[in-house]
Amino acid sequence: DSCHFSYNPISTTFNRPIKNLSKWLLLDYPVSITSNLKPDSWCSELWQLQLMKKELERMREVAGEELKVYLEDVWKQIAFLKHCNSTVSTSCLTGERTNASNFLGLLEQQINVLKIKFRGQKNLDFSNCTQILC
Amino acid sequence: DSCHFSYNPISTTFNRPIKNLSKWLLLDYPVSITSNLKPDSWCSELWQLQLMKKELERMREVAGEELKVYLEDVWKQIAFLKHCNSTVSTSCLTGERTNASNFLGLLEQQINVLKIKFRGQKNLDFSNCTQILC
Amino acid sequence: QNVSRISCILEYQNYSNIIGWNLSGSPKVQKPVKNTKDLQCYWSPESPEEIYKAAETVEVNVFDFIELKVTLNVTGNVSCVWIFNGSRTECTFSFDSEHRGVFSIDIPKITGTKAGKYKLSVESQNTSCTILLTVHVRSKPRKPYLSRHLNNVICESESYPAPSVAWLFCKTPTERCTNKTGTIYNETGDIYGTQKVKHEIPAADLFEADIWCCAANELGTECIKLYTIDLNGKTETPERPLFLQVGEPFLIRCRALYRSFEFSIGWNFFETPLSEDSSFEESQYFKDLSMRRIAYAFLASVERHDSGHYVCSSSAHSNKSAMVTVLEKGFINMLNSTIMHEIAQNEDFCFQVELEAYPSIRCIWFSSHKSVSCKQIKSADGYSITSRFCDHNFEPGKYIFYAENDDSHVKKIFTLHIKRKPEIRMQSKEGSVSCYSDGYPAPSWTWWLCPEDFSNCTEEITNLIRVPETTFESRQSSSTLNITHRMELSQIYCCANNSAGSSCERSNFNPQGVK
Amino acid sequence: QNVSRISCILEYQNYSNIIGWNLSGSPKVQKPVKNTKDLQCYWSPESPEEIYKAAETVEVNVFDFIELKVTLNVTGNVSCVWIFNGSRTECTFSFDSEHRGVFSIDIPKITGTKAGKYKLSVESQNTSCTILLTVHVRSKPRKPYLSRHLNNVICESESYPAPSVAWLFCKTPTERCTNKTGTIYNETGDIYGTQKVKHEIPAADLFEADIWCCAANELGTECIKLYTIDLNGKTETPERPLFLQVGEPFLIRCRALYRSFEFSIGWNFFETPLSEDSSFEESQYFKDLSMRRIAYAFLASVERHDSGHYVCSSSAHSNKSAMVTVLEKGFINMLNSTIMHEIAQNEDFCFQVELEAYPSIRCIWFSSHKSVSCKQIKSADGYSITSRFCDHNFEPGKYIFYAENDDSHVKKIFTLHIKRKPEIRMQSKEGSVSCYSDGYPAPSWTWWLCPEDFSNCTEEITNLIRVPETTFESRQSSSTLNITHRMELSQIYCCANNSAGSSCERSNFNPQGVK
Repeated sequence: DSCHFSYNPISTTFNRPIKNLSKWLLLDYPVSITSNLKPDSWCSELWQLQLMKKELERMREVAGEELKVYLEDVWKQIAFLKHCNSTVSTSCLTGERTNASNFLGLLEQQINVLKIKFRGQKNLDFSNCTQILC
Repeated sequence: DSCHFSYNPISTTFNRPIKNLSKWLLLDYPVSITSNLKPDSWCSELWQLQLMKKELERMREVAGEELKVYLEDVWKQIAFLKHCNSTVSTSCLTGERTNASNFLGLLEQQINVLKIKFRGQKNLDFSNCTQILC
Repeated sequence: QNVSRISCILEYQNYSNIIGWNLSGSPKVQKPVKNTKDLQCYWSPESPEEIYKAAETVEVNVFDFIELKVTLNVTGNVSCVWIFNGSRTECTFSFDSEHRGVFSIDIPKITGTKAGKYKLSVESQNTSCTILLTVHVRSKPRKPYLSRHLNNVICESESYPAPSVAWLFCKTPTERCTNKTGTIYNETGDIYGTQKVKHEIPAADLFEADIWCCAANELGTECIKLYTIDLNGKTETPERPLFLQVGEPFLIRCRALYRSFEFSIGWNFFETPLSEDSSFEESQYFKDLSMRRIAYAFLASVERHDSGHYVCSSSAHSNKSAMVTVLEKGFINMLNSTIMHEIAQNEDFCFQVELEAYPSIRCIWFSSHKSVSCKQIKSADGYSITSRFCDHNFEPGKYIFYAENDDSHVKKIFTLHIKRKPEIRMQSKEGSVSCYSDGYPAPSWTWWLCPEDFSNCTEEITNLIRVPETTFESRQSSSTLNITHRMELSQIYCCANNSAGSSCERSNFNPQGVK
Repeated sequence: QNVSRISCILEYQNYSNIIGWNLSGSPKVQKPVKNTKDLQCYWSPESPEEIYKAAETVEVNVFDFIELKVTLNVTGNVSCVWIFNGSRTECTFSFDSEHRGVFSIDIPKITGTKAGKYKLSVESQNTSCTILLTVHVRSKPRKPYLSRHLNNVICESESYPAPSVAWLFCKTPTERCTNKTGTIYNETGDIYGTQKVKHEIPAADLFEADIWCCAANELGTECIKLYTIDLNGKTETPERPLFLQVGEPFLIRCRALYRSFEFSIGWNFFETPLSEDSSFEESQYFKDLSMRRIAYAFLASVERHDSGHYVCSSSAHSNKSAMVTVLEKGFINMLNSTIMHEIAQNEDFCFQVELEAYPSIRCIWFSSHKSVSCKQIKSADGYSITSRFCDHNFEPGKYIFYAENDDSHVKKIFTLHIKRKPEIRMQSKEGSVSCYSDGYPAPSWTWWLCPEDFSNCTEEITNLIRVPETTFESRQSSSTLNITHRMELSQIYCCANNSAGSSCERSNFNPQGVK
């Protein structure tokens, strides 16, 4: 499972489930996002999105049965990242507390940047992003 | 507006909106409930519910547009407490952090106790509960 | 080796052929037809004495006319008896052409109570044996009962084949109504072979305005509406009556909406509030903190003394009440006077009957040569019923309306006359001339003698008039005039007239008698 | 004071009466009816020279035959001209009984292009004036166009009265389909007086299998289906053709579902992928991480060279293609040979016509005495159409099928004969006996001479046979036999037979000539 994509994994409608979810959340729900990722023009969105995918999976475990469905719809948009299970030395990561509203905003923005990278490309190779640096 | 009721303000279906809301919440959402209320067989549910009503109103402010509707349905079940705007010296209250799931459980249990107090009574007078003691 | 010795036959006549309508109410016009079915009796070895069983169970429709026939080789003096539900009924028997004993029992207009195991025991010189036949009666579901269990409402019906019981929420119960499912229980029915189905739903789910429970199987559907008084609705005067039969459960509700929780409602019977176990309340907060309260009144099994005014009172609405009448037996109230109608040839006319009945009726219109099931137009309360019959296609004659329910039956006779202008046929014989005419009502006759130039005609009086009897076949009436010499030179006219018009005929009477 | 000097009249004949069907396609059988409407012309003071305006606007249905008539007091030599859309057409005028000038213009089968302001200017000795008439043409909405704007799809139609444009999601477009509303824009139409309505919806909302856009007004509804190739569906062979007219927009989509995102689809035209601005893609994650991709192919305005195979290729599905044909003009393809049918008296028979046409047609069946609008059975692709006509109620004669669309019209003639056994009428004259018979096909004749005892009959040959012409009225054919002495003692029989059967007649010819 190399972090190598010869097809565009990002759906053109990824912002809809995110907008839907935000209607159903307590927007001050505390969420932690990593703030000290090493800036890297190629790998930073990939790293950030992998960490956000984990946070979504955690939230899914504590969600009520109806909310779970909407969380899953958002999770599906970045599920393709399971092909790049980057490793990270947790010690170096520092999480920053923020609320659900900012979390979803950042998520949408990161996917958008990745989408632009994919536009027009036949295939994209992120295999050298397997080590999350901070 | 005295905290005096000659009609039963508690609907027989109050547990339904609470159950519904819990399906839509992140159940680890941090909520604070007051833990050091002075035990009082007559007034304690009333005090606790007034404080929980305030917490519900706070949550409603940060809720997404769809979630707001479900929060309002729960709030309506104890909206009658606006007739008894008890005063409290905030200093004495100590909030205890808990999660949304416990909060809803306590809410349902408190309303049930109050409901039993109303059963068969022509009218109930809580006018001497206007001062929340801790 | 005993098999050939016995044969069991079921003969049944479909009630709807006899009485002329089928259970689901669509018009059926057929000659009564006798159907037979071989029940294939066989000797069941495992039993010590001689017991015969039927491989086929008897399955007939409710109200069918059925006859169970068992043919057996018996000799010498024979005694027999049918045992059903512990009661013994004498059995009639005769010998067929091959000297075999034919034992039969007749059950006219069979109902559920007659379903069960029928035992025929026959004693004779050479044998003593028992024949077991089981009878199932198919019918559409009984009208559902609504009852209370804690804070749930149960809808229950019973029938064979088993009914499906559904809660429907709309003005008139059709498949397209929204429905809700609670918990469904199946039990064996009180009546042999039937299935009792209970559909329980929390009262907290029953805040809609119009609530129906319908029980249906392949033979038909029966629905009941949860009787509701709406304190916010416009007052229905007179308040709708509610009929019940002794022993039935009784559940009604009173529904009220108010701008806040600060009101209360409750049921009173003869000014005293219903007791705790006869009433309970459900409430629900609604838009902008308004509250809807629903108070239920419930009696597990009504007695005559439970009849009276049940008043739903409210601290914030004007009271309304329901008039409950508990009956020992069902009834049908109808004026059964005979009515005569006279109509013109193309007049837009229908027979009409109004009646009040409980429980619901089956009815039919008979005319001289056909019987048509009748369409019932039920009023809101379901008791006053109107039925119209329009396709008489102008045939004069007798028309009969027949209605029945489980407890009583009524008949109303109509006679129809079609007003028609008289048409005259003239016949001249030796010395007299006669005019014949039909047309309704029976015409009156006048004869005229007119000279050639019609200057002045004189009326001739004759008393030879025959007025037809009242039977419908021929309404012919006639009048005869004896010709005297005096008349020979003038023209003779006979005229007949009735309320529909008149016509005249000139006699071509020629004194010489040669045309 | 000038008012009485002028009168403006509209005379119009409803096209559907003339051609025999109404726009919504239901059969209409009426004699053509000329309607008139007074346009109430009045002198409009605010204009310097003499200008008359009409208080009533002319509102007619598309294809109506209309005539605008203006009557004016003019004397001396007169010149007049009608000006419409800048072009001048000569105007015909005559003088009515009161010597007033009658200026008229005919517009047969009016279409939207003829709607607008008509100016009649009249010069004569005593006056020079201008009359302004505005004409609106009502018609059902034009067939909607689908086009693309960024990642949105627009459905656009135009008509007077204004159409409502709706996106419908179901197999066949009825009111009960689910619908979605995007943004609706109203603009004035290209054609005078019409309203153009655009309904824009994001392509991200168009993932359903069957998508329709319907434009409707009180005169009728026109729908178009978003042409879709489904790579998961079973292959439709032959692939469905798609006809377009030059200048129309072209939007089709290709829909594919795969178990993950790891596939791609795209449109190729003659092996080259469509350019960025001619195609775009939408995708959506689906249950269990499967993905559905929809690729759109779009051309704002097609030319002839855009015809050809558009192939939707996929890395994970077999390819499928759509055959697009761009036409200059619409067409109707039909074999218009005349067809003759012979049927038996009660044979179950219907005329049937198959044709291919673009754009959609209006059609009608004519028989000798009535015209009935025809029912069209459209194939899935909407181009091949079958029409059947069954209620000929066995009248022999000519039947005509007529169909037209905006660009062409066709006609097909059928003749119907009813096979019937010949029925003979015999006539004997001095020295000869003739037999007449109708029946179809025309019968062949044989004459027999039989002696009293019928021992051996001999055939008589005659050549006096008259075969009917092909007109339908009378199919009578006849044969005559001259009587010679030899025949006098024998019985003479004439027999006529055709494929439907034969019959004979004995001549009661009695040599003495006395019956």
